[in-house]
Amino acid sequence: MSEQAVEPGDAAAGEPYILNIGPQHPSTHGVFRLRVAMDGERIVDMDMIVGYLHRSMEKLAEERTYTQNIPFTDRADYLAAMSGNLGLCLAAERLAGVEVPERASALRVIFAELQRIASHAMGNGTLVSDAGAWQTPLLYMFRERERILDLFEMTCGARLTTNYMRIGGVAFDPPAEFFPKLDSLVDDLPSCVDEYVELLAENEIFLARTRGVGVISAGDAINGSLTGPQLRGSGVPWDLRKAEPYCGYERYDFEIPVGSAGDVYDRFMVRMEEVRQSTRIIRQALDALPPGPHKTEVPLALRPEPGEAYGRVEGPRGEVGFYLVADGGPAPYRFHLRAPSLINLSLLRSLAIGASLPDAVVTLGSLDIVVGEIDR
Amino acid sequence: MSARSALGRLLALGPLRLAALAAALALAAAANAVVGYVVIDGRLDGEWYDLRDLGFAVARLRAELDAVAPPALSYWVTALVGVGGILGFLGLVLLLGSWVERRLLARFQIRRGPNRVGPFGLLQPLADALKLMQKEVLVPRGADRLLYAVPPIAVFIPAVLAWGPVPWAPNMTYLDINVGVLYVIAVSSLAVLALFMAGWASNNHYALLGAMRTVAMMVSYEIPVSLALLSVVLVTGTLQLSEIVLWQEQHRLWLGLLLPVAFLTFFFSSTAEINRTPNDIAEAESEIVAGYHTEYSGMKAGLFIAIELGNAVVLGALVATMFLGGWSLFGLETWIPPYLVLAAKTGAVYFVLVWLRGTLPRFRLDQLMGFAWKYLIPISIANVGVVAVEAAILVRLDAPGIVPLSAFTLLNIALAVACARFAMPEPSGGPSAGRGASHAPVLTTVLGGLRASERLRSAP
Amino acid sequence: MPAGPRQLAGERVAAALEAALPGSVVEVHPEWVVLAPGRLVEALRWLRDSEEFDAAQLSSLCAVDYHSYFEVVYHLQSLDLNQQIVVKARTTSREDVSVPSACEVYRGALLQEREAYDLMGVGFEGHPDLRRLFLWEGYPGHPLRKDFLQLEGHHPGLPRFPFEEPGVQSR
Amino acid sequence: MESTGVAVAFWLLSALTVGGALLVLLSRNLLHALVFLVVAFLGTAGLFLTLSADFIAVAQILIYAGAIAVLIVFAIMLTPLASRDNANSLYAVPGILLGLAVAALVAFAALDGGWPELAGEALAERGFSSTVAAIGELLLGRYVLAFEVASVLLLFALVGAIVLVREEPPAGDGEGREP
Repeated sequence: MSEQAVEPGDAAAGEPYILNIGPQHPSTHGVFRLRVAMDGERIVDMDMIVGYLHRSMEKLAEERTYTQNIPFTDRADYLAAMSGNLGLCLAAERLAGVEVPERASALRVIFAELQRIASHAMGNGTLVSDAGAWQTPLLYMFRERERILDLFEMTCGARLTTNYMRIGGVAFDPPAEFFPKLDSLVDDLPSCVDEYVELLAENEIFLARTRGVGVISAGDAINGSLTGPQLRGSGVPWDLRKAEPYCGYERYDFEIPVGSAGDVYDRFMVRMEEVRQSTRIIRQALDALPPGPHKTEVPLALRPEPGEAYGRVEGPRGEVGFYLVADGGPAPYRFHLRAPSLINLSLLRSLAIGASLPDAVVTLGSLDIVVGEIDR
Repeated sequence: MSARSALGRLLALGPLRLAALAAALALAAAANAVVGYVVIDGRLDGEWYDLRDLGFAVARLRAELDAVAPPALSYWVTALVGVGGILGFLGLVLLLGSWVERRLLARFQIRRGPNRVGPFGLLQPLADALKLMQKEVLVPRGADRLLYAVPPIAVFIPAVLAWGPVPWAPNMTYLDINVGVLYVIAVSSLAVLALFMAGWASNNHYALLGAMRTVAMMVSYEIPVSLALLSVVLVTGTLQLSEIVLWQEQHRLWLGLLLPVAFLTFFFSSTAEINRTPNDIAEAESEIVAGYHTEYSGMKAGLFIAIELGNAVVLGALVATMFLGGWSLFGLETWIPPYLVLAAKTGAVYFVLVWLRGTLPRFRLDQLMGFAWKYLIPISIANVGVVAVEAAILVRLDAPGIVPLSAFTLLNIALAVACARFAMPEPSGGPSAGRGASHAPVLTTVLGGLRASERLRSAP
Repeated sequence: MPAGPRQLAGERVAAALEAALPGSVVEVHPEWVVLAPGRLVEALRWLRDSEEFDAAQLSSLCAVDYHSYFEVVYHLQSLDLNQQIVVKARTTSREDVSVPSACEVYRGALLQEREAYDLMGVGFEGHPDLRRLFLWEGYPGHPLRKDFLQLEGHHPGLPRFPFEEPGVQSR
Repeated sequence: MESTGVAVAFWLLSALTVGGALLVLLSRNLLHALVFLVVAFLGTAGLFLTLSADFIAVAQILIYAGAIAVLIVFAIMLTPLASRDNANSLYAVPGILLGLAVAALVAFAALDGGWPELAGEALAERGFSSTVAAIGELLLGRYVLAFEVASVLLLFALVGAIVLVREEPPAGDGEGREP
């Protein structure tokens, strides 16, 4: 895939015209704008315009302590707040050398995986909506997401912006009624996934709309810095939970789902399968949940030694990385969030050029962006 | 789950209301039985108070008027009665239909649907209409004002006119013209222009894309629609809708069974003609926002939304009339008023449309056009040939009995199954898109990059 | 301790790079290697293509303001060998902010370099489409720089946590 | 004229048809002209209806208002470089002459032909209740050769159109272009 220049439309079909998709559009999933030059239904060039939601999080973070920065990570990828929390905590712990109790690690795994399921439900649901199914799959997937958000609310009082992880552990131990509910959810989830796969994976129209659409080859996906299901959909078996196990992921038995063609359908199916694998992980973590404290005490104003650390977790959208530079003060000298939503869009232009408008919409949906994270 | 509670959940009603509903249904059935007894007795047949066929009352009215007034008056009065009946029914359908559709969709989507305004939320459509009427109607800068103003009204004309030749009962057809089938096709072809004008006049790229899609789609799908209706005409030997229903009633056979290819072609193509899922490409909200009516606001947008519903119900009535026996119900129509039979069949088709909307994703335009030109039209032409032969045989038999009819029915169903199973084209999705070949992701514990991916790919 | 668990030692990377491309390494640290801007693209391409390092993916690209110069940090990832390499490039001063673009080696740098250009004002030479990403063209300044809109007497960062009692543990 | 109703309908429809046709000529916007053309077509169809020629009326709507108008839409949309106004052209004078010639022809036919007025029982005796059946019998009976020639002509036109617009698919582009 090379850089393609704008090809002027051939004379018979007329000149390209400009279509503004967004910032308010049903399929941009937030205030995200695509400026598309089109020739009939075919896209000849595309420009991505972001920044409508830019809050300069990285600048703000330089004047707040490490702990005070955790709420910002909620608001970056607001569909996967737990993963953002965890990434920052890991980076800060690596920087300051904080040990995390066993129970906290297991709880982190449970919540991160629940968050992954909730996020994949949203991502796949909106993808099917983009393909034209009038919200029905989305609402079915919301059913499970609601139960997960209820569990979050029960534990930390918030459903979306959880602010749950702390440097050195997690904020609260889940209440007693949490565990039976989680138990029944984990029991139900595999059959729910089966239901969706049955409903969609062999639906002729869905296949026609997603197979062979938005194909990313394995080499392009790696070179384009894609991570997460977007990379695995292209057939690259890469998962940070296996590659660089954190929070004791090496103890859990799970597999990496990998697509074959690298099209929209594979990315969809990889997410579906990841929900199954996450359920497995949660079940194992729940069964072997160690007793003990849920966090280690760290000073309120953590002052790590000068140095730098790059902490990363496998979020639902890929590698959520935090690059922290410490100068000995209580606030990070530099705080950089490697936002998978933004970086997964590196290939969007080359994918869109030559595609038709419906295909581009579905491709964008399969890249599963969260605009809060793109803009930060 | 017991059947009763399942029904209750389906209707989203409490047990008390469910009981009330059941009681009302039972009462209606009892009243019907009494009427049926009188009918058997024969004292009701053809009298003006025979409520099974409102045509008798109108005929009596005409006769009375003719006795006292010039003939033109009775003509005008009956015309107005018919128009009033159709418009009243359409208005009721538009108000109730949007409630039904939203409520049904909500059930498909494990939600409750509108339930706040009025009993069961029944007044929600009224509230929506009032809200829309109060909204400001914006005309975009650069819009073609004349062409922008006409379409919301113009799209209604075909949907109202198409009701004309639909027979509600043996004597209850408003416009019983002998070119009914052609009339329906002609009238439905008028909507294209209105929708195109809406998209063109809005001066908006989304609207223009929607308009282009509409024109391409509707023009393409008129051909299979016409070919499907041609086979109906061949078998029944008439273009008159009331005669088509009579044919089905006399032979005790629904044309949908005798002509399954035509039936399915007509149904699928009509969803493209009226922009319903899975062919709602012209107003695909995830791609082009609302297609040709993106720029319309207020009640003008409301009219576009309402007409989608009106079209769906007209389609239901036409499918019921042409393929599902119309007002006839295997003799039961002497017991149940025929117009209720037709309404029930219309509702059933409408239900299927809502069901599809709640279930299916959307085709892409090029896939849909390819499907029409490369599959539906050849199949339809072949089907017309087969049906022509069958019709010729049927005509030569004086009274086609159960044997030839059932033989043809079975043959045609077998052909339809063969068409659907073996002749269906591969969906055009690119090199790897194959039908039914859903590839579950490979599960692996091996970690790696490009090399690992190549190893995985080369493994079986 | 701060180094990632699978991060390669800077010395090893530097030695291999010096052997292959003499003069490409400016500074060696146990965790990272600072590359000469003039040979950055070459070095990145060599790291990407070499059997030993196989840095196939640019994980993250980020610019840091060190008052007297800017530093661009590249986190490179080998997926097949599961190892991480951190390399850096520095601008010569605050005024001369140009660093070669990594886009021709890593397409994943396209948006990340635009982001660094927008917020930190690092000019990536050779980027095919270097425009602001989040802010609009004509926005004054680059917000992530330490001297961006600083008030008189205020220093960037948080030197002291407002309610901090030295030596007292919280809670 | 049978009744005042038919007379009123005739004059209204005539006004609609002639008015629509005049507006086609006078409106400066090509798409407005198209709309008025459709109005004129519908008026003509109405006139056919008042003559009890229901088949012709429906065919008029189907072919002219439905198909021909859409064809014109396509023609307008697919010529993006043409200006979309209904401008004066060099063809105005020949057009007027041609129009006058056609008008003269129609007028001659209308005045020259004997128009038997049949009503009531006389009509019923002719057994002319359904124009469809009569037209069908004529088409497949007396005029079958003309009918078949017309269909062959249309087939040639169809194939010719496809051949004319056919473009070689670019290599590797499996999806083809939008129609």
